[in-house]
Amino acid sequence: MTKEKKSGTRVGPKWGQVTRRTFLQGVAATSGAVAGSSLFGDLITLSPLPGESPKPLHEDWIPTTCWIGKQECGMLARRINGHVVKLEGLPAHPRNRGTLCPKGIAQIQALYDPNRVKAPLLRTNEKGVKGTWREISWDDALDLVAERIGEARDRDPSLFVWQKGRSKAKPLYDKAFVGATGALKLHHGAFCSDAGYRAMEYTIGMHGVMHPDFKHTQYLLSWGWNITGGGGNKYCWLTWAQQLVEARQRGLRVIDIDPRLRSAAHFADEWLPVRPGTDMPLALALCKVLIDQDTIDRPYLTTYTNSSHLLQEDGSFLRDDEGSPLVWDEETETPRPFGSEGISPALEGVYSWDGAQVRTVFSSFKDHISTATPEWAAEITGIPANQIRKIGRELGDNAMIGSTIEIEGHTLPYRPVAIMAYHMSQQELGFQALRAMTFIPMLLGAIGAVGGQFTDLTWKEHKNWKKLDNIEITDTPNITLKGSKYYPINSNNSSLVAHVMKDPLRYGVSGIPEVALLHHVNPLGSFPDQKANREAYAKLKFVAVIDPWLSLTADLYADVVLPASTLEKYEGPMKGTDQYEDAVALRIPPMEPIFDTRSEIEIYLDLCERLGVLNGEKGYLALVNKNLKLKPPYTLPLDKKPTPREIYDIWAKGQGIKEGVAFFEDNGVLLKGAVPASKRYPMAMDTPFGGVVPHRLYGESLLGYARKMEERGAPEIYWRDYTPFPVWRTPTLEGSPAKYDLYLTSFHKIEFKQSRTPIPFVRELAPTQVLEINPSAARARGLEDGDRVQVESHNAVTGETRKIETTVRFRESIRPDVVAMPHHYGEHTKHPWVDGTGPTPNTLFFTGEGYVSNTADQTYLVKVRVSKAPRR
Amino acid sequence: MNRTAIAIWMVVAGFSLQFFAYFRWAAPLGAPTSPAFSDPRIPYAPAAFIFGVMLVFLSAVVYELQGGGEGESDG
Amino acid sequence: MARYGMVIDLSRCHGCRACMVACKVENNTPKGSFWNYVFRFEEGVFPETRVSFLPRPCMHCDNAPCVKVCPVGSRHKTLEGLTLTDWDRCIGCRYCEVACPYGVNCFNWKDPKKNRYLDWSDPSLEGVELSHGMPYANPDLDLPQGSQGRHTAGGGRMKGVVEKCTFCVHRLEKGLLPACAANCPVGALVFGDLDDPESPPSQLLREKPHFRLLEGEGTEPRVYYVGGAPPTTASRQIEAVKARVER
Amino acid sequence: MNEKKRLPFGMGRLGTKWWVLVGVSLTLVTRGIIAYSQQASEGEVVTGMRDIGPMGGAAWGLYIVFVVYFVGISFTGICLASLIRLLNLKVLRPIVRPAEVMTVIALILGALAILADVGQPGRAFLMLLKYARPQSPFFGTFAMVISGYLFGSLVYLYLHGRPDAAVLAKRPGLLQRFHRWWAAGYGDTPPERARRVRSSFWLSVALLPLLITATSTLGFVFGLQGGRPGWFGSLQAPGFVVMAGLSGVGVLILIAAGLRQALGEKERLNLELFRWLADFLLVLLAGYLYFLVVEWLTNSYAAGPSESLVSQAILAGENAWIFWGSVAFLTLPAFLLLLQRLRGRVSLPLIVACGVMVNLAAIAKRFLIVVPSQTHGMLLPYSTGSYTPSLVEWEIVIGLVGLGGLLFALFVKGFPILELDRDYLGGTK
Repeated sequence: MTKEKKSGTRVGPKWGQVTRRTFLQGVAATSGAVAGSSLFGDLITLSPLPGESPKPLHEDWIPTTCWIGKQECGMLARRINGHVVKLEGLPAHPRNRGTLCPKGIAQIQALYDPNRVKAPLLRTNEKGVKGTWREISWDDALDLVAERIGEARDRDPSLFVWQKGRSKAKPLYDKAFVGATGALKLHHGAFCSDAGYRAMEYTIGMHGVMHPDFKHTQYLLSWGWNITGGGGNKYCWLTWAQQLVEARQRGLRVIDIDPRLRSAAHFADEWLPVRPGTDMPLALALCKVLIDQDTIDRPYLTTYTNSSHLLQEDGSFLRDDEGSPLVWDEETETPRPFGSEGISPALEGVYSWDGAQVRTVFSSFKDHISTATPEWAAEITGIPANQIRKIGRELGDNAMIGSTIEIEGHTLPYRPVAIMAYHMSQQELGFQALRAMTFIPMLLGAIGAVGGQFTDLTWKEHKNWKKLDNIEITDTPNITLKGSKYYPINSNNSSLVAHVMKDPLRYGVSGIPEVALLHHVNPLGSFPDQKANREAYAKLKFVAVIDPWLSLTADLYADVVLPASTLEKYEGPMKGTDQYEDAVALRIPPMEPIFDTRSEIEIYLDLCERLGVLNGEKGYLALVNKNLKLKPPYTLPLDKKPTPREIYDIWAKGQGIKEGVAFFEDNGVLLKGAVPASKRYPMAMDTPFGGVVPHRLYGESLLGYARKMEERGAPEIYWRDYTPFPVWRTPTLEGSPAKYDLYLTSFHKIEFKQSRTPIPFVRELAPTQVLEINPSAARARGLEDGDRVQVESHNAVTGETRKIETTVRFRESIRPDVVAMPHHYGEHTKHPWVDGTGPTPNTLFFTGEGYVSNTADQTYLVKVRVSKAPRR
Repeated sequence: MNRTAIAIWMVVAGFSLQFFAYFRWAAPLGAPTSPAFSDPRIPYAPAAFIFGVMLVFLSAVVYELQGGGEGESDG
Repeated sequence: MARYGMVIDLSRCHGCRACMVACKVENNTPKGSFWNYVFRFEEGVFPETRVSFLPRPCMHCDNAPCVKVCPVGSRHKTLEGLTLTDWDRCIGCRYCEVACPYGVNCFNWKDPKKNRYLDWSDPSLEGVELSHGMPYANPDLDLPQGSQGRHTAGGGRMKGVVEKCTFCVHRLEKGLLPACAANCPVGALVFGDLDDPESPPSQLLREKPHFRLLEGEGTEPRVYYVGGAPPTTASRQIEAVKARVER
Repeated sequence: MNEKKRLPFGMGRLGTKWWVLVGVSLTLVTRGIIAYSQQASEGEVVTGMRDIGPMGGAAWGLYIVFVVYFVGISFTGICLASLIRLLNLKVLRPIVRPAEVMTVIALILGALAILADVGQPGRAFLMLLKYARPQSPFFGTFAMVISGYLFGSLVYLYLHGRPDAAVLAKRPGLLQRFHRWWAAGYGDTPPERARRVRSSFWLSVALLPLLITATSTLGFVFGLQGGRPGWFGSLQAPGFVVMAGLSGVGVLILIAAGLRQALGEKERLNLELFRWLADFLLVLLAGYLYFLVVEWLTNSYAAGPSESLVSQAILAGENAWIFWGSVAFLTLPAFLLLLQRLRGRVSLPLIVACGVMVNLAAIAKRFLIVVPSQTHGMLLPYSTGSYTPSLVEWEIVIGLVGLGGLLFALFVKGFPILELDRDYLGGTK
């Protein structure tokens, strides 16, 4: 790509007529002409020495895709003589439109970082302590890894576990490699927003967490959403920020609900400093306010949710002989199957049928929340009752229930109110809290409405919508405990994995993996409960790590480290949509790798080849064909190992791009135009909501889970939160002794969010770990800003305590009963910008019963006490 | 020329040099709105100013040392 | 002739500090040296608190105290309204630095080659040509700039001279926006010709009430702020960066 | 007489005490040179200074403090010398030459302190001669203080030394050529004497306003900076002048006392002379204390918030000990000297102690002028800065003091440090 293609950043008329210049080489020019630079400093100047001809510099621009974050922004790499000197935003890319976040720009240092793993490493000391390493050849390393994986697989494929942090080419890794090897797959899900994902999948059938329709939303509850500090659902940061700003300029009102004023901080009109872990009562109280003031969308509730379903005394739906749930038809005064033509279902009511009393789900919900008054919630959440009422009133007013708007010829419901939430599901009642929060836009009829509640980027039924409704409980779960009687719903990487590894029999798990391949994942650093993780990973007999840097996990437990490339590789394909405009992009290597590193695709191709699973109908290449949806004639030949570039060339041609991968090498991104209303707004679709109807206000199957779990002998602690409506109970952590008088929560910073990399530029911006504390709380403990403190956490179930030391940082914008610590410190080793930057809060968090949700998702909340650090 | 005349001439010349160097030859005074304020109008104007200061003081030396006493100045 | 200036829309700024990093890469400034600094502020007492952000590039004052005090005319105003440092002339007296009320000047306390972010002289980087001690040096910075052809672009040039924001003079010459403004993800930094009433910054100034920092100092900054209020003594800085130079 | 055969005032004779002085000075100078070479090779990262702003430092530190201090001392030296000659103050006559020498040496030290401070010392000479801008208050420092004023003082010293040089030029010995060069044919004839008196008068007339201008310029370096709370103000320049007087008289007292002790010159450097110096000190102290009160009143009455932060740091913050220490070292001498005056006594140790105290106070005050306005005087809400001089800075500054001692010691052995009596060597003439 030539630099003329770079546009959109020009200023008025030029003052100098400089077109293409021959640059003086900096090194030659400065060092060459400097005379007497010793004692009195450098004595000027830049003119080249006589006889020294200035070297011409060759400049070009390579489009590519950001590697560091999760949202894959388009980038342009400026190269001089083949080396990248700057990364800028790709103007055409819908997600970032010519701009980059601080991490995006900073990742240039990763390309040259001499602290990376520069060649395959073989451990030479025992595991569990800081590693000593010997560099070995790629062939030796791959042979060894393949041999150990193969040996385990031959005995039992589930002895081989593949674990990823964040990977960027799912079809080639998660699907093809895992498929070809039959590995047990683990990922970071339980430590992410998975409880929220499950709640959304179960409640409205979409994968994602709540976000608004920024082009139209007028009133936003920013609920634990970390826009200015950390990002959000779907995008790591930048796209949401751009859309929020435009919406604010348009007049969007933002209410921030968070124990610590960060989420949308600068952009919030009002702050509700909620007590951590009490979001569910707040949501239920808001639901009650909405129902009491009668600002509810009855047609939506009746037609598109199970609110009108009739409930029997035992909590199950009244069904006909075919098993279809029944509703009360007010015309005929009889129960009729939901969705029948020509009936008028009752939303509310208690009826007698067949000698028994039935009532609608909605009536039942009203009863369920009859005690959830704003006063009740105020007591629990710390938000004044009148403020809850006010927010409820504003929600009702702004929802404009009944109004419609014309978009692309479709007349669509217009409900410009929404909730933005992300990692706030990381609490013990996270799954049910998210369900309760979803009820708010459901009552308002805002789900999928213009300006209303969105979850995924498209309205496509997620497989869990049906799957979660089919209660299947196995007595022989694997280490993820998925389908077990303890955590039947989980993301196939429960946060219990470490505990199960330590004591598999306790959970009825018969065997644990022996060989692990860790792909860009650092459980010891970035997952809570470092202690449990250490014990678990110590049990693995062989660990191979794919990572550009030496993570804490690798340093302590890897036998072999395979150095991965960062930006300098082909990878993809990546979605480029910003909700409103669609695009697809590839990652293009902007320069040759400097170190002896390889792209993951190359590593997997080589491993599969050595394992004998590359070729053949069920081999890796066949699975790549399948997962990339490659159709003849554009399919990979199954008998030949391709290069990554060849894979993407065939893929691109299959997409109808005749230049193949060269198109992306020239342009970086393929624009697909605006997302049509018929795809974007579910009510504009042929079958509204893509057929995902009815949305589940009532979780009949949740009750089913509870019953089956109890039947199989699981103690109440496991099934008590499987309730059809969200039920508030005091969280387990409140059982810690009174001296643990503060809540510790953690947060992300824009400098590191989802990057996990030791990049100096951003490390300099946020250098060390701190404990944020309200000054009043600090002074009550005799602490001043900058003091060293000891933070001690307590496990209310086991009584275990853990301690770290860090530095106090005053923040007025945090509840006085809450302290907070950022993540991304102390997670890597062997890097001058990471060593000594402080402990990760993951040391203080617990996992296991009481500290995970009923879906086995991690809680980032624990009671702690804070005191002056003991003098050394 | 007599010593007084020379001395006075040097003082006058020195002060004039200072004056011109300061106000006319060096970078202009006033709100610096253009690159012109960063460069002397005559190269080495500051050196001329310093020379002017020296000239004034040197006049005293010349005044005293100007030949005519009983010894030759071998300074 | 264009006379450049910047308008910063505080109602858009997220305090993400991408501009600071964009500046660092573009201008090759050494460790600890921030030509553009984004304040993160907190005001008030719980629960009545407010968080705000304030990017602070060089103000490129029209009545610049730094230009006035520079003993050798290294710090100068250009006809385009820029306040620049000629690093070929600077003697390193740091008078500009003490005269500036905005704290924008950065002195090279040590040899920039020895003040880079990582040890780029590592043998594993053998194949990479280093310029100014770094592998991603911007070659434009060594070129003389502007009608006067002075060496004013870039940072980390040499030990013992003062450097600061140049509004990316080398990019302006190519008709490009300063790196910070070109990158700002939310369009908070609006740059252009303030003499041209149709330029984006001029339009913004017409549309919104604006202020300049430390207006009372009479420095006549060419950087304007809209969509917010100037910091007060009640503004507490939070999340300060690590701007450190060590031996 | 034996006396007559030997050079006066210990010239040419290198005694133990002298060697001790030179040895100590040389040690300090050597350490200073080592420290400076460290700074030259590593950069000023070896100092405690850092950027104002996000870096939270002070861009000017001990070097500038001592530039101001040295220039202040030199001011007093030449000022006193001129006044004594102009007003023909007989009692003080013996300290005229020490004062002149002190001026020249202090100026050299001041110039070196500036060189220690700038980041590109090699460039500084060339760039200043080529480009120096009158608008910069530094122009005064560079062009007037260092070059003009140093040159003027040298001329002054030179011309006033000629009669003595002429006398000594007649004596054979190692230094004869030097003295002959200095004398430049001076014959002490009546016309020469007349010219001497005339040029001396005009030189003094020319020097005095230059001195005040030059020292004030140094005040302007700070006083014209509106952007640094605590600096801007019209009292800055006169304050500098008075403080300069204090420190200069203080050093002169020490020199005079030292010479009296070392040379045994109890008659020439008699107690009456010290009484005069003590009176000078007292008057200047009264003046300075007045300034101090005015400054403090103004600040506490109607200071802006940023000004308050700076005065807060000075009066009660981390710099408070320096401030209150300096106040003590100003009021205590004032009190002691006043008491002594009222009782009509002259105590040399007391006066010397006062000289030491006012000098420490002067350095401390300069520090308080230079530093807190940078570390605490930021008008934007940066985090509070801090500055602690590093060992290198102290070594360089103390090395400069040592160099001053060394130069003085060398001068004393090469030229009469006290003016010769008219009839000195008269017999041989």
